[in-house]
Amino acid sequence: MSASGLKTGQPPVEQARSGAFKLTWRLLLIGIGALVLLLSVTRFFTGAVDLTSAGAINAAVALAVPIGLAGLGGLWSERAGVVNIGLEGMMILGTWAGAWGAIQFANPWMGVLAGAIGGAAGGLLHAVATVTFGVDHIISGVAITILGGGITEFLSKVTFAEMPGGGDTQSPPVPKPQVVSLPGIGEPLAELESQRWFLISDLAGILRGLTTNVSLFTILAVLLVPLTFYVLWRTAFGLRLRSCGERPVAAESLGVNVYTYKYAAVVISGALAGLGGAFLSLVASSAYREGQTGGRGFIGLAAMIFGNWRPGGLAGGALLFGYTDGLQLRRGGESVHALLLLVAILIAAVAVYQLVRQQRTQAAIITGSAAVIVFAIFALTDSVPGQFTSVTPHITTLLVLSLAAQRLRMPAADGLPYRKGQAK
Amino acid sequence: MNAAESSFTDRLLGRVRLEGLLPLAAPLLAVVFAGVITSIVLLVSGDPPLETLVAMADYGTQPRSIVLMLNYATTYYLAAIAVAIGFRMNLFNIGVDGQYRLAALVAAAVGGALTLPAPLHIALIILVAMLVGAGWASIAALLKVKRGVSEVISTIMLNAIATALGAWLLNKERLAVEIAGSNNIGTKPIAESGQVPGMAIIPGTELKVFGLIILAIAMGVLYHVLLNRTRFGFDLRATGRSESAAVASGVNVKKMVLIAMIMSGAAAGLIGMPQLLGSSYSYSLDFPTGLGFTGIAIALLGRNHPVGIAFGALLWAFLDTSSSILQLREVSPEIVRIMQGTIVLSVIIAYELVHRYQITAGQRRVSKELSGGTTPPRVEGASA
Amino acid sequence: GGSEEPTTTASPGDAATSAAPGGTGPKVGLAYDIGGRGDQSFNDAAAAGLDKAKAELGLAEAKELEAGNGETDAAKEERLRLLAQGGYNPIIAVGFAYSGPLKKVATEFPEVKFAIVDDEAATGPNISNLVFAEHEGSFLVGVAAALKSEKNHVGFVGGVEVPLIKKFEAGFAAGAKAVKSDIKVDVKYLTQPPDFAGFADPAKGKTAAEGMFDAGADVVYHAAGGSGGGVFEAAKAANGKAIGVDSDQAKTAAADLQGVIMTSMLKKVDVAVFDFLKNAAAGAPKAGTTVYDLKAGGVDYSTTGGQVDDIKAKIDEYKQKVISGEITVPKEVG
Amino acid sequence: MEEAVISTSTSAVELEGITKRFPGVVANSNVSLSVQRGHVHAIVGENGAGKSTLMKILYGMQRPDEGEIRVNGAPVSFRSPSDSIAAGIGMVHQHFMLADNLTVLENVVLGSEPRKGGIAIDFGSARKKIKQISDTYGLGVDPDMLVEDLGVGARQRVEILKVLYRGARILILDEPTAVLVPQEVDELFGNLRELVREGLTIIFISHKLDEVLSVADAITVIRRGTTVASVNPKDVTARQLAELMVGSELPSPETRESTVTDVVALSVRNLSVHSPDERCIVDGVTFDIRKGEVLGIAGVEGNGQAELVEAIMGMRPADGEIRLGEEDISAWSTLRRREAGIGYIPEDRHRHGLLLEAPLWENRILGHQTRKPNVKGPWIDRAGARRDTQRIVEQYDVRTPGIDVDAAALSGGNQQKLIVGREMSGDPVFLIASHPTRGVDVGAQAAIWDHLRAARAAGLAVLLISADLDELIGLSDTLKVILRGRVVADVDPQNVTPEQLGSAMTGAGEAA
Ligand SMILES: Nc1ncnc2c1ncn2[C@@H]1O[C@H](COP(=O)(O)OP(=O)(O)OP(=O)(O)O)[C@@H](O)[C@H]1O
Ligand SMILES: Nc1ncnc2c1ncn2[C@@H]1O[C@H](COP(=O)(O)OP(=O)(O)OP(=O)(O)O)[C@@H](O)[C@H]1O
Ligand SMILES: [Mg+2]
Ligand SMILES: [Mg+2]
Repeated sequence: MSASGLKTGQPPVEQARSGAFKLTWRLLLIGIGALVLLLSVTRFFTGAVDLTSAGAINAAVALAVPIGLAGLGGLWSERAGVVNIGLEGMMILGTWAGAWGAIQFANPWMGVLAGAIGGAAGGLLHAVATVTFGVDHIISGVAITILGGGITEFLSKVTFAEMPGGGDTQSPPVPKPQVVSLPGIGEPLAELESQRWFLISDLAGILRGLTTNVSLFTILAVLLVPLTFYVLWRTAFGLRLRSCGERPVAAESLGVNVYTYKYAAVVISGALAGLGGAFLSLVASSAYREGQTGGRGFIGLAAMIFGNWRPGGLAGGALLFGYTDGLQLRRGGESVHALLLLVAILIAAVAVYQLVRQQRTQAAIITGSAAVIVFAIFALTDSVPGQFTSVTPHITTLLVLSLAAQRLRMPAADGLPYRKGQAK
Repeated sequence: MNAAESSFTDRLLGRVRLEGLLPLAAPLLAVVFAGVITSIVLLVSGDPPLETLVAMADYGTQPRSIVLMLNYATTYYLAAIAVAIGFRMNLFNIGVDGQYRLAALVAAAVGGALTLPAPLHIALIILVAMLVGAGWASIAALLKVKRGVSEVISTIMLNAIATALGAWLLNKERLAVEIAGSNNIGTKPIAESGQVPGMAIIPGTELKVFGLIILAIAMGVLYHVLLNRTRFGFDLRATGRSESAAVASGVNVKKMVLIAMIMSGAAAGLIGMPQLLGSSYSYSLDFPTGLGFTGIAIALLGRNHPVGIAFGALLWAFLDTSSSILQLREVSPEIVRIMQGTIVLSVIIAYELVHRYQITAGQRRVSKELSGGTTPPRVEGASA
Repeated sequence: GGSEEPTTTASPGDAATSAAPGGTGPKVGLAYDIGGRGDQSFNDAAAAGLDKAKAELGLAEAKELEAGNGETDAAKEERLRLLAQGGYNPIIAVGFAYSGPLKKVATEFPEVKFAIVDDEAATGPNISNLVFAEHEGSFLVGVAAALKSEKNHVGFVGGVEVPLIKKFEAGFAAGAKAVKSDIKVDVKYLTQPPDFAGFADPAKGKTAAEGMFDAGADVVYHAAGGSGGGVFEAAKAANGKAIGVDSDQAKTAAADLQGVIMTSMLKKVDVAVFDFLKNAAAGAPKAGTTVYDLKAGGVDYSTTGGQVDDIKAKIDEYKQKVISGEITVPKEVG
Repeated sequence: MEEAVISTSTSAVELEGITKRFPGVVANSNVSLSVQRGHVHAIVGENGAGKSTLMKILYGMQRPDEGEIRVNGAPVSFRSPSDSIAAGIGMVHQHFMLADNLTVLENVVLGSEPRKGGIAIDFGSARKKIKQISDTYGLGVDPDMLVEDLGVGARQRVEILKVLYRGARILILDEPTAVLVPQEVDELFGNLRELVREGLTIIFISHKLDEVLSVADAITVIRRGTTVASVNPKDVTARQLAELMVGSELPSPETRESTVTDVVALSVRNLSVHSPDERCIVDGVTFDIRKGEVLGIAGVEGNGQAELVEAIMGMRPADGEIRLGEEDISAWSTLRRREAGIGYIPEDRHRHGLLLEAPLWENRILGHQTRKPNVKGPWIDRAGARRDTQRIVEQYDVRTPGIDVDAAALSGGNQQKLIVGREMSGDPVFLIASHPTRGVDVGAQAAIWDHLRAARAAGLAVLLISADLDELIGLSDTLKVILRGRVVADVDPQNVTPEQLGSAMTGAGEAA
């Protein structure tokens, strides 16, 4: 039999896969290169050395990790169709459990483990509420955030208060995971960095920031990003998990037990958020401190959406946030003021792109004038008021998102209730 | 079944459809369930469950506590309505928090700066608050419509930015004045003419209920009418239920997003008003915070339904007011928080359980009709 | 008084559970601000004062309540009212947030003695205001910092940018400049109100301090509550010096960090609370403002660890000048 | 064990006394059914008769309240589809069970992934196996495409591939032909026969009775949830079958005398639609529809019909001119177009036609938010809308427990009737009817056709798009064939056979 009927029947849409923007390694490297160049240009002209200093980069990573881990947590559960706004609560559980485990067993890695378990417990609760009882995902998340706070306060009272150097709201100092450096290159790089040469010194600073005094926990966290990608996109487990977030009924019709996978996803999600919390109490600071998450769980959620529900993207979002947060905390007035110039250049570039590539004259004019305004502000002021430097990361995030108009694609069945046997 | 009655219960309990006594069963079961779970928590923490719960109930029913609850609930209700407007079309406005804080600050400053005849003065302050709230929300709305930025991110970020902006404004060079001998700092107190007197409607206490509880009630009615009785409301709900269907039916979704978000923001602007015009008369460092977050929980607790939200707000208010009495009874503050969390969870779970029961009940009813030898109801329906 | 009111569940009977030493002294009520006992900051200092009183004055009972996050004045009012009705007298409110509520409740219960820490705005015949000259204390540690700084560059990390903390900054900067007029003073606030996370985020504190040390500062003073731990860590890593706040942190901080704390600005809330309770027990608490300044010894600097022994003489010189009024320390950042 | 069973019995599937209740509905009551191994067994019945439910029960997706299932003679109890899959049963669902955002490959292998080293998916071998199956049965499926980019026909083939991939011995096909053109249908039946020859058993649901008669070895008729007859295709006619099903006689789409006037109701001048990535989906289409005329558009699914319709509705940007009567409406909003009297029966009722979680009477308002009897000024007129919904339910014989049930609870056929009723009630001057009778039983089909004819006689202009060529040929006054977004042929419905039309649609006809 000839299949001609069917072959010609293939509608045109099927011939060319819609030319959606594909991120290749090459593009990625070019992007990073351009960014570094931009930074070093700005550094060069403004003299804001902190933009590319080893310290800033090191701080950036340290501040990005907890956000990134929370984001990964969000990714896991939302990929399985469960919205997780309880990340903050699970993170809080992680801060306590991390510190407690490390102290109890006098071993930081037991702390890491405990942190994961603590968060996972929160995740389990969320799974019971949303998957088994079909409760609205968001309210369950809110409740878990309240609970997480209360439970940790209670636990720290009954544990840390008794310990020497501890208190109701604070643990004694914890044993920290080991810190490592790439041997032999720290000194020479520091030397280079201090030369303040264009580009070279900047690269040296960035490299040194990434290779010296890095906690093993940080390395673990970074590895979790590719690992997540591999598991979710390359394994059978991951495919089934994602299918539960895209079309649970289809999964069900092929014998996949949707409940099981949703449970697994949400528990793992909690564990990751818990790791984020543990990082705060074990690495970012060396003790549990009540309220030390400071809303990072929500920022993690934002980072995940920023990354369009993909590991790489959310890592980028977390890094952007961590870097700008580091800058503003370290030498806000100066660095953030310098960033204004960078922003001006960036917007100007967009304007040119709009004009040349897209022939969108009107848009180009608007963007262009925006660039001019920003530059004017930069030129006319010599520092940014403290109140505003503190929100540099937030403003930057918004700026990036609005410049790069993105086609968000959340899992199709994200947040929708699912019941077995309700197939239509 | 009687259409009117069914649609009423339907509205009362959101999408849960219940016949007969079941509507009562839901809240009842919720209370019992919550009680049991909470008792467990208390046992674990070594507090006497029964006495503690009795004390809570006892305290919660005293005139003074009732006034406090009503005042809390007034604020919470407004917050939840603001959030619910967004939810009804799948917009998740986490930014209510920033919107109301900024709105209250600016409104307080304006209200303190000038004096007008009473009704005008109040009206102006409220108007300013709504405008500021709407304006701040419109940033997120525009970002979504023009640039496709998820409102979840943008509002999270805008909350932080509102904090910074507020801190910058709340400064002696700008909107704030020094409060003599205090480490606090706030806007110039609003004159008599701009204050809304409380109402002594609860006998047995000299404490007064916020005059603006009226505003909250009005907002509830407005919300209900607007969404369920008007064309605009229909379009909004349709968009929420199925964007594609709404588009095909001629709804301009982008416009709806814009309007809904701005309305949500305007409503958010009102959140601070009862407190500002009824109690503090000035926006200062100790102005209540985090109400947006509470609003999200309460809106969903009430299933985005005006009556449901009222119950949710009262429950939440009850839990908050009972915190002090519990501490006085040696229940530590963190246990109080744990109780709040568990109660919220158990209430919604109880609702789901009743919902499930209702489904099986429906199936049993059908099977009875079947054994009764009548033709399947589906056919009756067609001819009815 | 309210204690006879039968309706309330807060009648002394029920509440007696926590009976401390069960002495003959007064029944004391303490209302904390957010954080409460154990916040390793001024709430804790107040608690310390209370504990001392328990031990030495034989209080009949002490009841401690703490504020909830982002609560309203009404809630604070109710807290105080419940205490008053519960027959607690005297009652101490910790933190300026209680100003308005305390004034209200104090008029409702004229026979009950009230005290409020950090606030002068709430006045009344039965209200004692216990306030501190944080700027003066900070001035001294500013002096110490300048004297110890080799790079002529010091830093200040504030938890949240509120007027109270700015008093610390103002005094510190003034002190440093008094010694070296050309000294560089870096200033960073971790968060902005009403986001009070800045008092509990060591990670932020650490990053901010690291930034200052990297920029060339060698002494950093913090008024950042729980975030201070991060500042100490940064100091240790950069082998610089740090200055503690409120209590003598060279004693309370983690053992491995105590070495970097050259001194601490002492704000003796505990003393103030104890004094008040003592007078109250004696039946004569002083209504109106009591300023705990350098003169009164309400603020001071610590010498634990002996790191400032070499400059002690100089510091005390300035101390005298401030006490004598020869130097008036600015309350506000100039 | 299978061997042992085979010796004892020749029936692949036996269902006995199956009863299934849903809230407010008895989908199946005491249904019995026996399917011989190696047969193509057809199940026919009106919408909501309970066919899909019965099959979902056999497939383990829903558990029967009562009754027994025997596969190859052995009693089974399926807790989930994985059990039935293990028992060699596969099902192609009526509503596609595909995740749009996953690739064909991912959709196919889901649940039975070939592994590499225990955890990783072996994409290589999966791809090979899919290609091989696709080639053997001429399914022409590309494993690496995103499902969302596939047309309905292709999705249908992916569904079949899913089943074959799992090596099912018993195939359930729930309305597989609803969306296919004759060539595709023949192709499919060719495949089926092939499979039967290989010893597979096929259970097959359809509303197209001639199809059923041509392919089935045995037919079971279901009515209101119970089996009313089991017949042999050799000794029944389509007409008799229809009577068994719905008690009415087999309708024919034949239009009587032409009612075409010379007043142009809608004129479209070189209308073009481009996809976001600049591909031309609709390419310079031009036509006029006069009052009383039905213009049929024939074409294989996915050749631009959907986009053409959405362009006319103002739901997607397009170049070219659209005139409604005298007015140029090219720049108008969808709402304004609807108000001007354009009715719209969408192709995908669940995406564009209904609010599934809203009660019927609110669905009555949808698309007519600005018109009587639904609204008074800015206010919703509940009473009016409810009254009119009741009217539609009766007039169009929508089988429902009442007008307060959610649209989702209606069987698709009944959902369709509601939509048709609604769009007709807007007394439109111009109606777009995309697949107006897809998935609708013969009874309802007749009713819908009658309504269309009546409206046409009253001067309504209709743009008819359908995959059912009899319907197209029968109803249309003029026929245009669309291929890759271009109108490639005008055909005279009076003298064209479905087969000719079919080949024209697939391009093969261009030569002829
Ligand atoms: N999951 C469900 N929940 C509630 N009711 C259901 C469910 N599935 C089916 N029904 C109801 O059961 C009845 C039978 O549905 P079914 O899908 O079996 O009909 P059908 O014969 O497939 O109709 P069609 O010819 O339109 O496909 C319908 O009235 C439908 O409303
Ligand atoms: N969970 C449910 N609750 C209520 N009704 C349901 C549910 N699941 C399915 N239904 C309805 O039962 C009907 C039977 O399902 P089925 O998959 O057979 O669709 P259908 O009736 O054949 O519709 P169509 O003709 O559009 O394909 C569906 O139309 C659906 O609307
Ligand atoms: Mg069906
Ligand atoms: Mg159907």
